[in-house]
Amino acid sequence: MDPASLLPMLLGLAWLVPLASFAAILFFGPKMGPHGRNAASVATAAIVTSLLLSLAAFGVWLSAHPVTAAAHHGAAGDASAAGAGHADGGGRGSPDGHGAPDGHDGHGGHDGHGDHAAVPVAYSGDWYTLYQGGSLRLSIGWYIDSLTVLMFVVVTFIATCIHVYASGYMHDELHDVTDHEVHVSAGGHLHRPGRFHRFFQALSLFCFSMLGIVIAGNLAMVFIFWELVGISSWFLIGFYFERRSASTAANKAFIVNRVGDFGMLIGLMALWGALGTLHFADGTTVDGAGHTVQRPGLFSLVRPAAGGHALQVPDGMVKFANAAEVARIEAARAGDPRAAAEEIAGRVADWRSAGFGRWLLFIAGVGIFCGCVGKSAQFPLFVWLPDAMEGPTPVSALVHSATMVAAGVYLVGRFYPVLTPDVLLVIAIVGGITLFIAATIALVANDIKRVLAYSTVSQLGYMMLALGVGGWSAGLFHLVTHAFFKSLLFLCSGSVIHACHTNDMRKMGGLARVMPWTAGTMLVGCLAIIGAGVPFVLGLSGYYSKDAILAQALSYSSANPAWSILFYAVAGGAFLTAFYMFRLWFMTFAGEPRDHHIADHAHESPGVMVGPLVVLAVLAVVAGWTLPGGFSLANLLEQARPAGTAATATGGFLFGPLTVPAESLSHEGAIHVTATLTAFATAAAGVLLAAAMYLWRLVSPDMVASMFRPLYTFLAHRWYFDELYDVLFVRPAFAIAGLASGTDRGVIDRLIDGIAWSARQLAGIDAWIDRNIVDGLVNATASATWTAGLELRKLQTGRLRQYVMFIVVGTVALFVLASMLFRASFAG
Amino acid sequence: MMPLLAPPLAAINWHSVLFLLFAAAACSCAVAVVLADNVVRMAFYLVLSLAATAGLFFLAGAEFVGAMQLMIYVGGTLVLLVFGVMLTAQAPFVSIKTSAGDRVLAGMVGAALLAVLLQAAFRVESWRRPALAAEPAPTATPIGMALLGVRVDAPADGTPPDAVRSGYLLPFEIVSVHLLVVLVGAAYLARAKRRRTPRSIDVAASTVVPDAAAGAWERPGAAGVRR
Amino acid sequence: MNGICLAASHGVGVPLLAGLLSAPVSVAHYLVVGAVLFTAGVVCMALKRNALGVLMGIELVLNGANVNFVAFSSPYLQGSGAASLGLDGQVIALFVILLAAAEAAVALAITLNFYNNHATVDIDRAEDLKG
Amino acid sequence: MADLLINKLIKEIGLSSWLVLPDWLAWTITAVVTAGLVLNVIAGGALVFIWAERKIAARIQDRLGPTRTGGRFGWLQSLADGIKLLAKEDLMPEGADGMLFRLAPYVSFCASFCAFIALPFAFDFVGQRLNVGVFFVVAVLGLEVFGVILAGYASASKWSLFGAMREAAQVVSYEVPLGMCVVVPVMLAGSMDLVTIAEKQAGWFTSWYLFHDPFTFVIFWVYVTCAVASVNRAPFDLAEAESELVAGFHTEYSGLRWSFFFMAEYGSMFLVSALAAVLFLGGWNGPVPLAALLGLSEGTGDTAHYLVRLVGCGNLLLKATLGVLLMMWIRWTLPRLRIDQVMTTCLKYCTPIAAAMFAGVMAWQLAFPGGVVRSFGRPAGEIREGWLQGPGGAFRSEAVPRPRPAAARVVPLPGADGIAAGMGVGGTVGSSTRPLPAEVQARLEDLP
Repeated sequence: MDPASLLPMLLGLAWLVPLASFAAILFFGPKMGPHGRNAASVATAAIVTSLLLSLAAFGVWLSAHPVTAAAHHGAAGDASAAGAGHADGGGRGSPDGHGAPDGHDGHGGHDGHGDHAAVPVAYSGDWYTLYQGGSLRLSIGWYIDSLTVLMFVVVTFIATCIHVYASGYMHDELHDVTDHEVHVSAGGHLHRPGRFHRFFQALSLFCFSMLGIVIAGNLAMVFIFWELVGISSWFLIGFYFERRSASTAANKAFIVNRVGDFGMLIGLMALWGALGTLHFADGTTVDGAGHTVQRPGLFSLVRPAAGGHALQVPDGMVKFANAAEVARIEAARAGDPRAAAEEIAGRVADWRSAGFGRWLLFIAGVGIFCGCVGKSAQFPLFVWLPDAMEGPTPVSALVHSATMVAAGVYLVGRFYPVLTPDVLLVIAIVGGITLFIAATIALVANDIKRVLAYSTVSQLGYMMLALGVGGWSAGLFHLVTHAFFKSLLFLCSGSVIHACHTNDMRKMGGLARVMPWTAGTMLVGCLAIIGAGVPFVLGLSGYYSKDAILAQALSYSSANPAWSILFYAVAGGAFLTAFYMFRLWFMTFAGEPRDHHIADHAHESPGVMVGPLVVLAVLAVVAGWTLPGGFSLANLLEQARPAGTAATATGGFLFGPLTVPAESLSHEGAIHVTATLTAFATAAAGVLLAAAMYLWRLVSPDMVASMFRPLYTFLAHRWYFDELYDVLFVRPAFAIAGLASGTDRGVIDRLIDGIAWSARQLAGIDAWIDRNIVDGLVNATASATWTAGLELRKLQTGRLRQYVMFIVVGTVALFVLASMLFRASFAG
Repeated sequence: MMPLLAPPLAAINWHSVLFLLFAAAACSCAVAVVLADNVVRMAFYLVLSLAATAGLFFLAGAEFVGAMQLMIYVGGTLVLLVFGVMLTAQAPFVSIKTSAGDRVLAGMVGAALLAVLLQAAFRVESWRRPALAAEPAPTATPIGMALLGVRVDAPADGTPPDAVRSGYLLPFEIVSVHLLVVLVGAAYLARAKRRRTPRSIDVAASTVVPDAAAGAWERPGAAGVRR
Repeated sequence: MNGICLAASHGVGVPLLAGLLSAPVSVAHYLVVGAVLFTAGVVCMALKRNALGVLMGIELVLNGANVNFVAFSSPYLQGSGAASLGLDGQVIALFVILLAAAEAAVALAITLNFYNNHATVDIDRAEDLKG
Repeated sequence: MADLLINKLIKEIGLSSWLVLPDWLAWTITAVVTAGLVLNVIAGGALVFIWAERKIAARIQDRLGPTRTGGRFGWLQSLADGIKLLAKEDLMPEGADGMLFRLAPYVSFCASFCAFIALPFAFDFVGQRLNVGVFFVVAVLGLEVFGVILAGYASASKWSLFGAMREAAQVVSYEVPLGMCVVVPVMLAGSMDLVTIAEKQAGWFTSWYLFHDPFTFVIFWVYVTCAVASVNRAPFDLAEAESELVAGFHTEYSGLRWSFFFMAEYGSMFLVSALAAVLFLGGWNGPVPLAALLGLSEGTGDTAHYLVRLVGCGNLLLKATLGVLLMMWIRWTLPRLRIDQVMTTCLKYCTPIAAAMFAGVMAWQLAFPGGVVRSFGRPAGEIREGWLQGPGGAFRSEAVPRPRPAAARVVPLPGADGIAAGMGVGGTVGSSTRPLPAEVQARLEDLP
């Protein structure tokens, strides 16, 4: 069993099956049973298939690279030594999918675990090369490490749950639908045929795109599927496109994402222009001469094995930044380019130390991060996410939990080795701001789905911050756990909405006894998201991930006192999270029903919807646990830790000297204890406050609101972000558009109309001339010919003898004429 | 001893005499053809004229052409004669009179043409100079060879010795095929029709009066104006 | 010489006849005959209302042309001088004769048809297609 | 025979020594004499044949025929008839076309008389030796029908008209197979000159074209049929079908004109028979080449060869007479055909057979150059040469190379050129055919 060839096959199949179902539904959807009912089963079968394949790949991976608890500290111990010691292993650490020596995996699996820490085991290669020109090579390839495998399992699993859930939730679309939110001009409501199959078609495309991002072997492919995710999310969010709000939300999401993607494009250009490759891992290409050439990937360029995988500005960027000097040298050594290349190579080190190219690297990182900001709704581009609630609830669940927003975090994690401390700081700051703003907005939101949406945003902020402060595995670990409990929460909210036919929490309450399963599972989800647990003993999944984040933030702020604000942001975020999550739960399920009409008609959801809830709840509980054998998702992630990020890194030229502490340090006693206690305290405080206000009613929320009226309104208006963007971008855009259209209508159209009018006048004159003069001439000619013919006809008497006469006379005349001319010529 | 005859007659040239005889016969018979009204007589005069022409050919040393003339032309004219007799033996068409005006007009035109031709004939001086020196060669064999595509006759003066002179094999074949086609076509045209042939009255009735037809037709000019 | 003494001893008409009788024949003589035949044929065509008469006119015309051909080809009348057509003239005359026979056949067939349809051979009646 | 007489008169009799004749006069005299001789052949022949026909018809019909006139056999009967005809009143029906009515008999007679111009009786016994002799004879013979048609038309009688029409149709259609038959000997001899054709059949009777090959044998009988038809003798005498049309085209004729018609008919009978003799039966060559065996031959200038020619002339007359008698035999033996049968015979039988025989002879020529019998002991190529070549070359392909009869011994008469040209006779007295020019001869010999 050879992972190098088996994993790409399994994961590639798992990736392509949704595409197949998408194509199938796209072409034969309407014919799949009545109203395309079977489209659901097709899509579900597809995603289940890919889930099974992913699980198979998971098993393959585990059997090839067993997970042990020792990996962590072993890596911490001799990070640099391992880095130095396994410099050559770096080359082998990312074997090419094509030419990988089989022995390598054995090597990776057998000789010490330090190998994992120093150089992650990763398989990469290309299935198909779209285009190869010059140094640019666009290819469909794979980059598979434990992170990829884990993400595949998570994504396909959650997608499966959501497919099952949606097949029940979307049953309205099976027959003609009357959309009560859309008023047609003719009066009444929109009445349209169901779009059941189309929903699942978009869903399959969505899964395909997401898996494509996960398996992508190079940034170009990532970008392609990045956009595919965008467009499929546009399909899904705008599923009820007849609703103005839905279509607007879809466009908003797409456009805002485009803004981020613009930055991403810049990053891509910087990377490609300077380094000439977009592949993550090293690879080989066959050049024109026919022999294979080693092509270093981005990772080994930025963190060359020679330098112990320490981050350094790659030569390409240095030369690129110092292009003038390079050109001078080449001009000076025009004679033999080899000498020029040697001299340049000799001086690159000096230039690097002189600081050439670090800006380029910074811009590349920030650019890529811009894309992530758009996708995973970071400040300042988070405004689209709450509006995306316009899509059907399963879509919200998918988008917010596992796929779209996860994509950004995943990309940062995947791209981690290339990010300099400055970029990391930027990421951390952005994440902090995001988590705080989102949490504060979530405090006052009354729409249950909006609360969850903003909680998602703040949780994403958590992840970004964690990544920014160097908590690589912490951030990604939180991504995984969050995927579980956030999808759980969404599906629960969906079930609630399904029961109450409303999103407003103020109309709910006391639903716990009506729909106990939903209430219980949602309680589990809330506990998980606030990281509830018995300190140092046991906890839900969120407990572990959130503690890791707190600890890493604490160690970072202790390492750079100037940025200790980050730690406080995380702590406050934890408090706020606890508060608004339980506010949500209390308002929805506890207490007396505020609207009896709703409460009476409410009922537990069908099993097809409850089933996924239970499964997700269980996972939300156990996702963070470590098995006795030392297996845990965190340790599994550790296998994929990028080379050289295990050690403490220093650097930074923009915000002064920065220190990114090694993640292992955050497990030191002091920091660990402090972080755990802080987390527990803040969470408990949040829960208690929420209970006091909404359960025991010690304090009236309205009184608090009126007390802090300006703050409340400020928060209720979501910090006026939409208004701000409206003023900053939308209105000017509209103004410019209006100006342009005015110019078009008033000037250009007038001009064109004038030209057209004059042309018509000219044409009229021309037509008159044609009709009266030209045609007149033609007709005159014709009639003249006709009359002449009529006259000449009389000449043709039909009398042979006269014809003979004519001939003879003509001949004689010709003779005479010719003879006269003859004489004349003689005379002359 | 006294010569038996007076010198003048001693200068008589038989060739010229015979030429004059044949020429006179040919011309007078041709004129007679023109002047005669009776078709059969016309045919008769024509035969004489053609025969006399054949004699002229013999005098010119073209025996083969002369014999041909006798055989084919006279044979063809014989058929002509037969038709004339068949068609006109019974009354009305024996002689179709032509109006005197036509006669005068034709005479004038004919005179003009004759004048032109005669002055053309006498214009070239070398044509008036006889060259009786040449020993006339029998032409049947060369003509036969020429029709077979081989030229064995002496090239005319002035033609370069190595000039390629084409035979007449292809024209010969073409003429043969042409004759065949003519035979078939004539038989087809003259075959007895099954349908009753219309009488002259019907023909006259069915003839289109052109002016009426012209009135019926639409003038394109008018059409253009109407548009 | 003989011609001269003829002119000396007799009147005006005699020398002409004597000259004609004694002067050797030249191409011009034949051309004159051809011209007469040709003209006669043309006039015949122009004059005869009888279709057969027209045909005879055509025969005469062709015949006159033949006379010219033969005359120009004859080695008698003008040696085998550059102006002589040689054998070609006779061959052309042959073809003319052949084609004339063919033409006569077709023309007679047409005439017969005409007679069948119009019960006359007066070509002045053959004006159904006149303009 | 003209130049022959000239030689006699001028050279041997020495006429020129005491009588100074202008050459044109001499030529005129010879022409007149020749014409008279030919005319006598026709007229005398007619007399003899009419008598013979009567006797033969009578014998075939088991009668006696004329017995009294001129003593036994009534051999003067014809003369008596002639005198009677001369004495008869010349009638012309009312409404007849006078001129044509009068001219018609002369036209017929002239036609058959002119045909005799080119008919050779012996090697030099020919009025005018033409190198297109066969052609000339056939063409002129065809002219005879004009007289018949004119007679039929001019005599304003429907019997005559019917007869004339029949005659026209018959003659016109029978000229086709006749021409084909005539072409065969022409092809064999390689010349249209009758003298040459006859000369080519010199030697034993096996060298006659009749026995040249089976095809010629067959085509000879086709020729006989067509000849009988073209002179419209019974059974093809539809022009004068006594039992249908009173007397056919000469119903209205009487007296001398009527006898002209008869002379023309018998003349053409004799002519086609003589033509058959020349073309197929070796002409004046007897079945046994006596002259050659005796060492005599034409062209040897002494008196003996006149005897040879006279004997040859006798041969020809004998053969022609036999042909005429054959025609009479046929006439009184076979019933008359219907007009459609006549046409069927011509178009359905004679023409195809003649064509097939023509092709057969051609193939035979290619197979056995020069024929089977005649090509004993002589190279085939030589014969093929002679077969290909014109009259000039014909002599050279003879087994015994014979000197060209250009009489080197004969003194050219002063100023003879004009006369020769005028008569169409060669420039030198004594040669009755013009030779091919030297370069034509050379080109002919160069031919493959």
